[in-house]
Amino acid sequence: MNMYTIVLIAILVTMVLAVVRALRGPSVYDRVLAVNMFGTKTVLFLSVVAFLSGRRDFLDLALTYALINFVGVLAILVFVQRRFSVASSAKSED
Amino acid sequence: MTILFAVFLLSLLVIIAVAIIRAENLFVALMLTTIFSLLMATNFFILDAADVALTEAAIGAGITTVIFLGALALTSEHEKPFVAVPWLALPVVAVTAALLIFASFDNPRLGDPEAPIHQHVVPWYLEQTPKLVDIPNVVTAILGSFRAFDTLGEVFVIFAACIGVLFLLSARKPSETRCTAPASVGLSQHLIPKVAGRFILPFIILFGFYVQFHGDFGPGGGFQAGAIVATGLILFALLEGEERALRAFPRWIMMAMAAGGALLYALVGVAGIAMGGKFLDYSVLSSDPIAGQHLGILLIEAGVGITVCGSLLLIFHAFAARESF
Amino acid sequence: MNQVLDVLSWVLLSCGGFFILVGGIGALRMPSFYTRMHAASVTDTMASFLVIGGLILQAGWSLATVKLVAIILFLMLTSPTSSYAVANAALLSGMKPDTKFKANKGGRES
Amino acid sequence: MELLGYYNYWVFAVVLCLGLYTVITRNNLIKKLLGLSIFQSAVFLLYITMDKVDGGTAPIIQKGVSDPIFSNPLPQVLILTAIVVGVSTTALGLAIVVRIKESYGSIEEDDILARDSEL
Repeated sequence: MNMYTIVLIAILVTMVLAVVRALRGPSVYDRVLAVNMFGTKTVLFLSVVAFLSGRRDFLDLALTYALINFVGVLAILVFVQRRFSVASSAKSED
Repeated sequence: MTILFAVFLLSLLVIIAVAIIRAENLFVALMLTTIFSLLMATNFFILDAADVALTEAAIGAGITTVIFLGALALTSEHEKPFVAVPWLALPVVAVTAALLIFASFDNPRLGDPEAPIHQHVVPWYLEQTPKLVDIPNVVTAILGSFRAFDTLGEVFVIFAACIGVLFLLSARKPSETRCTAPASVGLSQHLIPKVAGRFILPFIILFGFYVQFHGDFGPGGGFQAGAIVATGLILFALLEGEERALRAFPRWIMMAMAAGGALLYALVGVAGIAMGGKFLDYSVLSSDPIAGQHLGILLIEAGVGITVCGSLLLIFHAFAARESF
Repeated sequence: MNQVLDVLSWVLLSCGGFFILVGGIGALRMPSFYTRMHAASVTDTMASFLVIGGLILQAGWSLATVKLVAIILFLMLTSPTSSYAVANAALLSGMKPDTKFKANKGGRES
Repeated sequence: MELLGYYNYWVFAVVLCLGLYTVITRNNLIKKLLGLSIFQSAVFLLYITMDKVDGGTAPIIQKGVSDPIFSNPLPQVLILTAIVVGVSTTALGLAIVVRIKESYGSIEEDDILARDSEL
């Protein structure tokens, strides 16, 4: 049993846990949290697989995710903030 | 071992797809779509398609989410509860699935080297790439040189889709007192994302350029690089707000990029004709055919990257600038 | 020397695997949103640090090491930032942290 | 083990039909677009499944590796461009949905049809 495989299995199990959290909710933000977790796990998964398969030049992929993944989460914050401010300004107009 | 991982990830994919369909809140469905895209990228990577996985990574995690969020902000995020029993749709879909699964037994199994797809033109590509084009990444060689005409079409499709979005969303709304929604300030009041984002932004752009120019040697190329650079500039718009982003990087530059990249691509093709070859034949661009190929691929990849970056940015700003009412 | 590095990297990798699992279980089992986020994000940074550290020891001096160091740096920076963003979004939308400590309700988590 | 070689095709079939089902049955236009992108992803999966060769690696020629087995680069080229084209066409669809919302006040298909029949 290769050491990489053990780490991969741990990552995969955690991916399943994150998916369960994403499916169960209960709130929307639990799901966002699960997505964020899943993204980090994907970065780790891809880097370990790059080592397992012996193609280390493919770490670019993990790097892409590490850089880009949080743009989506920041967009969610902007989205929530914008909706919130629209709602509060509509309230103040009433 | 890897095949077991693949089976596992594919099963997760099906579960997530079911969950997307069942989610009644579109925001939740969108979150699940992000997980779906991450899973797709991992599967592509396991199936040896590094370039495709990189594309999915560059598009799926950032840009898709951002564009869908922009559309959700302009519409509504709640789906009406689903009441009608799909008595016709269910059997139709079930029969289609059953037929596809039945037909799958005639397909070559996964990884069969004798499969017809590996027999025709592909061995020729793999053999001739070192001789004719001489770059290590065969995917880039096919994309940029052997099937450059194909790629030209794809670039123009992206350009056309971008023009369509601009047509639909740039028009003023008819007859209405626009409610003065507070101008989007972005995250300028949040210190932590601002500092971290400003730190990471140059690295995203730099990495985009690395992917652009390293595409001949490793996974990467114009499509991925354009998406990554666009994501970086979208991050800037998220951090600083619409107004400042458009002041720093005005719309006319994006339009020039979207049009100029496609134009550059086509001009390289025309240059091939002018110098005595065929359309998109790069061998005549330089006295040495291989150097000509390198030059041609460099130029058209640059064209692809510029167009993709400009188009995606224009699409993002078209959604973000249109205020909801 | 190589043996030592190998053993060290295995230790780091298995610790990383352990922390990954802990974070996953915490995100699943904790009672409220903010506690779940705490479990997930704290172990996330730790676990990725350990796993990538183990891989760096395996990689030796090469381009791969540079990329791995970059991955660690970016994860260390982006992962807390996105935790901040998620928590802030939840707070903005009116989800209040549960400040009262509920002792032994239902007898599940003590 | 033999049957596992077909698992990808089954997943393709199921995911494709899930996407199709969403497009047919759901009234919400954005949900339809999500279904369409699931459908699209299933097709991507089919193409990429076909590129795999046993013992192969991604088609990037490495120095010092003699007689390498490469997976098929052609489907990869097709899908690579299709992903980027897919996101731009989805954006076009979303733009149309936004305009529909602005003139009908709803993105549910039955509401829109009801509004149309009123006219």
